Amino acid sequence: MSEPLICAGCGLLCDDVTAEGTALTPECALGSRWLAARRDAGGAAASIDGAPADVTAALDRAVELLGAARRPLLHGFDGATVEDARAAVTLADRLGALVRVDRAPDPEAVARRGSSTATLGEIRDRAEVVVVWREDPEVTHPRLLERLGSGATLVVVDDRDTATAARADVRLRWAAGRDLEAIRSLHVLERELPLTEDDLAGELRGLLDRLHAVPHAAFVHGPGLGGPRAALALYELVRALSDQRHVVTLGLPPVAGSAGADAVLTWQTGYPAAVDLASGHPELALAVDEGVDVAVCVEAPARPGVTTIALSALPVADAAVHIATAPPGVAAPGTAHRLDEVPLALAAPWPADRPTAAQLLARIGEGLAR
Amino acid sequence: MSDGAYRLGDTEVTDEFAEAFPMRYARVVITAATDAWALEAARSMTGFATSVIGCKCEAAIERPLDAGETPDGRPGIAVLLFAMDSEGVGERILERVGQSVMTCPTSACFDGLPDGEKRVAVGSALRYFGDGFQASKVVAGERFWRIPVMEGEFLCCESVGVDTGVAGGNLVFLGADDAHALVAAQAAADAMRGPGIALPFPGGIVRSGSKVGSLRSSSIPATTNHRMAPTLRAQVDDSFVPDGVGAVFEIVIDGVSEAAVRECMRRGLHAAADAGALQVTAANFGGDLGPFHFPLSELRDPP
Amino acid sequence: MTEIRITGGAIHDPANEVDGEVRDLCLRDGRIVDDVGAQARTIDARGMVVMPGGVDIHAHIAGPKVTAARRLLSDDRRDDPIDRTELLRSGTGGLVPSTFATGYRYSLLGYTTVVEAAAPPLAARHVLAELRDTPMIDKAFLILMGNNQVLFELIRDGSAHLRDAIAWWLQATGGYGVKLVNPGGVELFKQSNGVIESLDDTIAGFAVTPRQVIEAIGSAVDGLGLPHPVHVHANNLGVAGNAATTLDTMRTLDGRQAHFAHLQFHSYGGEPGGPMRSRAPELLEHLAAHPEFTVDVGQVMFGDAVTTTADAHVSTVLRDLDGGKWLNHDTEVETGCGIVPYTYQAGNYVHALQWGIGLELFLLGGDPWQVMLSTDHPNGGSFLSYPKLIRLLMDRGYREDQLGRANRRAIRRTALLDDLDREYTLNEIAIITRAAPARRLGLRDKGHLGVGADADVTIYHDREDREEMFSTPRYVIQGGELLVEDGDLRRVQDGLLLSGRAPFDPAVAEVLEPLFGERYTVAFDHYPVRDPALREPARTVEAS
Amino acid sequence: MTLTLTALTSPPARVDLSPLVPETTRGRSAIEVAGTAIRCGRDRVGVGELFAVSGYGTDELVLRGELGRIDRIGAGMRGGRLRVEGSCGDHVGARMTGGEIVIDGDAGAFAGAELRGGLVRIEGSAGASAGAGYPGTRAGMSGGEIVIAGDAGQEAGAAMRRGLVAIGGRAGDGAGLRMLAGTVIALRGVGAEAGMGNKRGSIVSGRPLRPLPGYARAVRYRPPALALQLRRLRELGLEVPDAMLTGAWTRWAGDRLELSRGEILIFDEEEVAAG
Repeated sequence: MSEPLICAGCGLLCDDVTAEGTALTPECALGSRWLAARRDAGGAAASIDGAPADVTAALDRAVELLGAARRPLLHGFDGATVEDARAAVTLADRLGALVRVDRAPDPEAVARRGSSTATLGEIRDRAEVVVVWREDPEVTHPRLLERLGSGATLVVVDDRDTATAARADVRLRWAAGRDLEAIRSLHVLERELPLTEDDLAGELRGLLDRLHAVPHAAFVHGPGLGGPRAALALYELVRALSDQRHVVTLGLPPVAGSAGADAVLTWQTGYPAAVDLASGHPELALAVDEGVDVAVCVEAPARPGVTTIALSALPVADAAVHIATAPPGVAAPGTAHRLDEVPLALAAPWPADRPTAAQLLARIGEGLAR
Repeated sequence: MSDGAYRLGDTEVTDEFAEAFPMRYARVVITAATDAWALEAARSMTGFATSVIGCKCEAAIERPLDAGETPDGRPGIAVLLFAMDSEGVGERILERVGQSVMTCPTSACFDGLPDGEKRVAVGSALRYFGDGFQASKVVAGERFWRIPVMEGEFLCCESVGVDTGVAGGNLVFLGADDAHALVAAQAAADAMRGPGIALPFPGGIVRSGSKVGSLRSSSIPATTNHRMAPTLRAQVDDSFVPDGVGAVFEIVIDGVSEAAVRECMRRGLHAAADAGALQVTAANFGGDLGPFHFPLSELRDPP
Repeated sequence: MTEIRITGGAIHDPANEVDGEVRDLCLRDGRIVDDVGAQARTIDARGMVVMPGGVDIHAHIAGPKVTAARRLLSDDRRDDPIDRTELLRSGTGGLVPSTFATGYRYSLLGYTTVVEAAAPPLAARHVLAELRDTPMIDKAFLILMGNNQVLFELIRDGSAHLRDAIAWWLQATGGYGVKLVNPGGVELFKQSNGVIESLDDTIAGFAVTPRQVIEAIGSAVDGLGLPHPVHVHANNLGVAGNAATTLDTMRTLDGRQAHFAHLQFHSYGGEPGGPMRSRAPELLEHLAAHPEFTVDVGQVMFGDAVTTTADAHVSTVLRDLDGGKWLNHDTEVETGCGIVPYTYQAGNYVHALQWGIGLELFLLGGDPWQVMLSTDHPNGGSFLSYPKLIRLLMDRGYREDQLGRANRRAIRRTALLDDLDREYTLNEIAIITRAAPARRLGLRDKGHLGVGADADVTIYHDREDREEMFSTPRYVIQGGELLVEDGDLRRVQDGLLLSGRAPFDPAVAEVLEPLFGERYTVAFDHYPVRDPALREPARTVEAS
Repeated sequence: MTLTLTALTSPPARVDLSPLVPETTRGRSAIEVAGTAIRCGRDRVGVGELFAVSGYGTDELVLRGELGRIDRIGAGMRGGRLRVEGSCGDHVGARMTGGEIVIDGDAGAFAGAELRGGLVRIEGSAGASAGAGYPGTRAGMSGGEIVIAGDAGQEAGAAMRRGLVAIGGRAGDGAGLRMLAGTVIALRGVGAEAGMGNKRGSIVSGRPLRPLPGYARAVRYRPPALALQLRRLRELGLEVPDAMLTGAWTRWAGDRLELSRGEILIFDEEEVAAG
C-alpha cells in the first residue's frame, strides 16, 4: 500500500511523495535511505551505557546526569521538528544550558550584512540563471534541480566532476581555495573597477554578463562555500547585483530540520545557532564545546568524548543514555521548516510506538523539577 | 655708576632691567629625512617672525633634536612660536606649517608641548588640503593626520599645545665699534640659545632697536631708538650712547618661563662680557607695563 | 475562579460613555460583572485611573520576518537581557524582543491584545508557533493578500469565488483578517524591482491593476462581514507625493469599511524624489467625510527603529540610504519582505517632518475613534515608546519642548507651530489605545468595561507625568487574572489566539487546487494548518 | 600585599570572572573577595571555592594558576591593573574602557573584543577574534591598544573603528574584516583574506601577502605614520626590526568595494636586501 509522505530525507521536504515500502514515488535514493533507516530502526526502546533498559529507567538516569551537570549542552536537531526544538530550548532555559543547532546555517554573515533569499517557487518561476556554487545537490538534495524547474541556465562552479556538474549548461572550474577571491572579483567587476589579477577574469566576466542579461538570478550555496567570510562576500555580491535586478541566494543545509530548530532558538532567545543560557539569560555562544560535561543530543550523532543522553530515532554510538524516539515525519508528526523556511506539517503515516523527543524532553524537565 | 651697576671684567653692567610680558606660545617639532631638510623647513617657518608688531608672531628655532628625541626617530628641529593670544598662535602656526613645513620635502610636524594648557588645531585644519583623501591615525592616544602629497604623505599632528611664556626679555650690547659690538652680541646669542628660548631676530640679533611711537607723527607706532643710535649722539639731547661707543646691538628673548628668560639673560650677559662688550644694558618701559622685570643686578653670578 | 472588586478608581470607558466616573468595577470568571461576593479580592484603586486593557491594532511581533529581524540585529539586544525566574522564561529585548519578552513587555505596558499586522499565509505555521510562544497577551494576525497571484487570477477573471477564497484562506491559516500591502506593487517589485505609479498600472502577467485588487478584496472582505475590515498599507509608502495615491485608494474603497495602516507614512505631498510636504490636513478632511474609514497613525519616534515590511521595495530604498544591513525574502505567490535597521533623527528634515505629520494626524481635530495610536512597531519605533507618544499628545508643554528639538525647517512645514493647543484627555487616550482599536477589530468583548466584557483591565496611577504613568501600570488584569502589579509580572498565562471566520462554499477548493498546483511549491492539501496545538487556545470571531 | 587569586584546580566548567576587577576588589579583604559569587558553568559559586585568595584589594589584582577555563577576566574593566600569571580563557578584557591587563601566557578567543580604552597585553598568543566586534556589531573596538607578542587567530580586529591591535607574530586569516578604521599590525604577516570590506582601516603585514581583489596596488614608499606606529610597538615591548622602520612598504588601497579609503601595507623585503 502506498502512503503519502512529506520526505524529510533532506531540507527540501518534498511533499508530493508517496512511499511503498521504502520505495518513494517520485524516486529518490536519498529519501529512500532516510525512510528505510527510520522504518527499520528497531533496537531497544532505551539503553543505559549500551545495555537495554526501560524508558523510565533511562529517563531517570538522564535526569540524574543532567541534575549533576555543571555545563550541560543540548544539541543536534538533524531532522528534528520545531516541537522538539521548542522543548529543547525550554529545557535548556530551565537548566541554564548551552543550546546548539549543529548544522545551523552560519549566522555571522547575516548578522553582519543581511541577505536576500526566496522560496523555491520564486526561484523556479523567475530565475533565468541559477548558479550552484560548489554544492552537489544531485546527491545531497536530489530533487532540487527538478523543483527549481528547467527554464534557467544552470551554472556550476566546481572543479570536481559531480553529478550536478554533469547537468550544467556552464561550468566554471577554479579550485575551492579561490572562491572568496572569485566572488570579490565578480563584485569588483560589477562595480566596473579594474581587476588587478586576471587569470579568472575571462570566466568571471562571462558569468557576470550572464547575470546582467537576466532580470532574475539565484545562487545556490552551502557548506562547500567554505566559511562565513565567503558567505558574506556572496551576500554582498548579491546585494550589489540587486540594484538593477532581482538576485537571491538559496542555502542548502546538510540536513532537514536545522532551519526550523534555528528559527525556534532565535525566536525564543533572540539569537540563532548557538546560545548560552548559563548566565540566566540568553547570550550568543561563541565557543561552545569546551567544558561541556553532559550533552543531550536530539536526533543527531553524539559528540565524541562527552557523556551523552541521546534522544533519537536512530541508534547512537557511545551514548550514556539512549532513548529511541518515534522518527519525525515517519511515525511522529510535527512542524519542519523547508530549506527556504516554508513551514510544513510532517505527516506520520506509520504508527508511533515510541515517544517524540519533545515528549521526552518535557519528561526530563518534569523529572528535574521533582 | 649707580648702586646696582657693576663690572664684569672690563664690561660695565648698568643698573637697568629688562621688562617682559606674558605671551602665548607653542612648540612645533619638525622632522625630516636629513638634518638639512629639517633645518630648511624650520628656517622657512620661522622666517619673517621677528616682531609681533610687524609679523603678528615671533618665532625662532629653539634647538635641533637628535633622531632619538623625535617622535618618528628622524632628525628634527624644535621651533617656538609666540603670539599675543592662543588664537593668534593657532592662526600663525597653521599658516606657517601649511606654507613652510607641509611644502618642504620629507618633513613631518609634531607637537612639542603635549601638556599645554590649551590646544590649537594644526593637522585637524590642514587635513582639508587632503581633499577628502586624508586619513588619521591615533598613536598612544594622540591623533595624527596623513595628508597625501606628491612626494607621499605629509604627517602632521592633530593639534599643538599652547602655554603662557614670557616675551620681551632683552639685553643691549654696546661696543667700541660695529665689529666689536657684533662679536659680543654674537657670543651672547650663541650662549643664549637653548631649551625654552627663542631669539626671533636674524641670527638672534637686532640692530634696529625701536621706541614706541614717534617724535614727529602720531600715526607711526614705532620708530628708531634714537637714544641708542650712535650716529645721533651729537644731535639729540637724551642719547644713552656713552662716549667711546660706536655700535649697539640688542637681543630680544622670548622664553617659556620667567626662569628660562632670566637664565638665558645671565648666559648672554656673561658671554658678552667675556667677548669684550664695553657695556651691557637692558631696555624697559619704565616698569609699569610688563609684569616681568629682569634686573641685570641679579645676573651678576655666572651661569 | 477569581473574583476581583476594583474600588475607588476613576473609570475611563469611552465605549460606554464613562469618563472618569469613580465607582467599583467587578470581575468574575474572566468577565466584567455587576457585582461580586464579599470574599472577592479587593483592589484599592483610589486616586487611580481604570481603563480597559490596551489593544494594539498594528504591530509586528511574530513570524518569519520578525525572526529574520532578530537574526539581523543580534547586536541590538545583548545589552537588554531578561533573566529567567521561577515564573518567567529568559529572553532578550531591544527593538525586536524575543517572543516571551514581547509578551511580558506588552503586558507590563498594560496591553492585553495585540495584532500582528502582516503574516505571509504560507508561513502561517511559523507565525502561529511564535504567537504560541508569546505569552500573556491575546493576539491575532492579519494575512497578506494584496499580492497573491492566485487571487490576482480570480480578480482578473471576475470570479464569483473570490469571497470564498478569502474565507478559505482565513480558515486555512487561523488568521484574523485581511491585509493588503502595496497591492500589486510587491509583485511588481519581485518581477522587476518595479514600483506602482498609478493605481491603474497593469501588473504584468496578470492583467489586473492595483485598483482592481483593492476594490475587489475590499469589497469581498466587506461583503463577508469579517470582524475586521480590509487593513490597507497603501501603495508608495514613504514616497513624496504619495498622499495622492492614498486619497485615490480611499476613493476606490469609498462606501466600504476599511482600515488604513500607519497613515503617517502615506500623507506626503511633493514630487517623488523631491522635498516632502505634509498633506495630513487633507487626509483628515477626507476621513471626516468618510466614517467608514479608520486609520492608525504609525508615528515615528526619534531614535532607533528597524523597518520590517512586506513592502520589500521600500527596504531597498532605505538600504541605499546608509548602506547598512539589509535583508530581503521573497515568498512565492504571496508577498515579499524587507528589513533595514533605521534611526530617526530629530535634526533630519525628512524624519522631523514624518514625526510632525504623525502628530498632525493626532492633533488636527480628527475623531479619535477614527485615528488610532500606533508606531507600526518596530518600524516607527518600539511599542515601548507608546507612553512617550501619549505624553506628546496629552502634555502641550512637553510637546513644545520636543518640537524645539526637531528640525525647524520641517516643523515649519507642519501645522504644529500654529498655536496647536490640543491636549488629549484620558478618555481620548482610552479611545485611541483600546476602545477604537477593539471596536475596529470587531472584538465586542474587548476595549470596554461594560458588563459581559472580557475582564481585561489596566489600572494606572494618575500621575502628572503621563509618560511615567503609562509606562508602569499599577495593575494589569487580563481574562480576570491579575498579571502585573507595580511593574512586576505576577502570573503568566498563554493568552488567546483570536481567529476570524466567515462561512464559505467548500467547493472553492476545486477552484483553488489547480491554481495552487500551478503556482505553489507546497501541495494544496499540505497548505492549511490543521495541527490543533498551533491553533489553541483560541477564540474565533465570526463574521456578521 | 596585592590581592592575589590562585586557582586551586582547573574548575569543573567555564568560569565568568568579570565580577572581579580592581575597582570591585579595591578595599576588600581576601575573605570578602573569597565570598563573592561568580558563575561556574550554570552554577554560582564562591570565589573561594575555586581560588585561594590572599592579600588586600588595591588598584592591582593578580591571578595565578591554571586559568584556561576562566573567561571574561577584566571584561568591562574601567581602570586599575590586572595581571594574569599564566594563560586564560575567552573574552579577556572584552569591552574594557580603561586600565591595563597583562597576560603572561596565551589568551583565548575574543581577547579585548570591542575594547573601548586601556591596554591589553598578551605575552603569548591570542585566539580568534582578538579586538574584534561581536557578531552583528557594526562598530567594534573603539579605542585602546591590544598587544600580542605571539600569534593571533582569525579575524583579529574585525569591525574595529579605532585603536591598535599589534601582533608580534602572525595574524590568522580574515584580519581586519569589515573594519571601519584603526590599525592591525602583524609583524610576521597577516593571513589570507585580510581586510575584506575594510572602510578606512590600516592592515600592516610584515610578510608578503596577496591582497583580495578589492585592493589595488598604489605605491612602494616609506609611510611616515607607520614609522610612528612601529616605534610605538617598540615602546609596547614588541621587537620591531630596524629594517621595518626605515624600509619601504607597498601600499594597497581598498577595500574598493567599500569606501576605498583603507589600506594594506606590506613590508617590502627586497628593498632591505637591496639596501
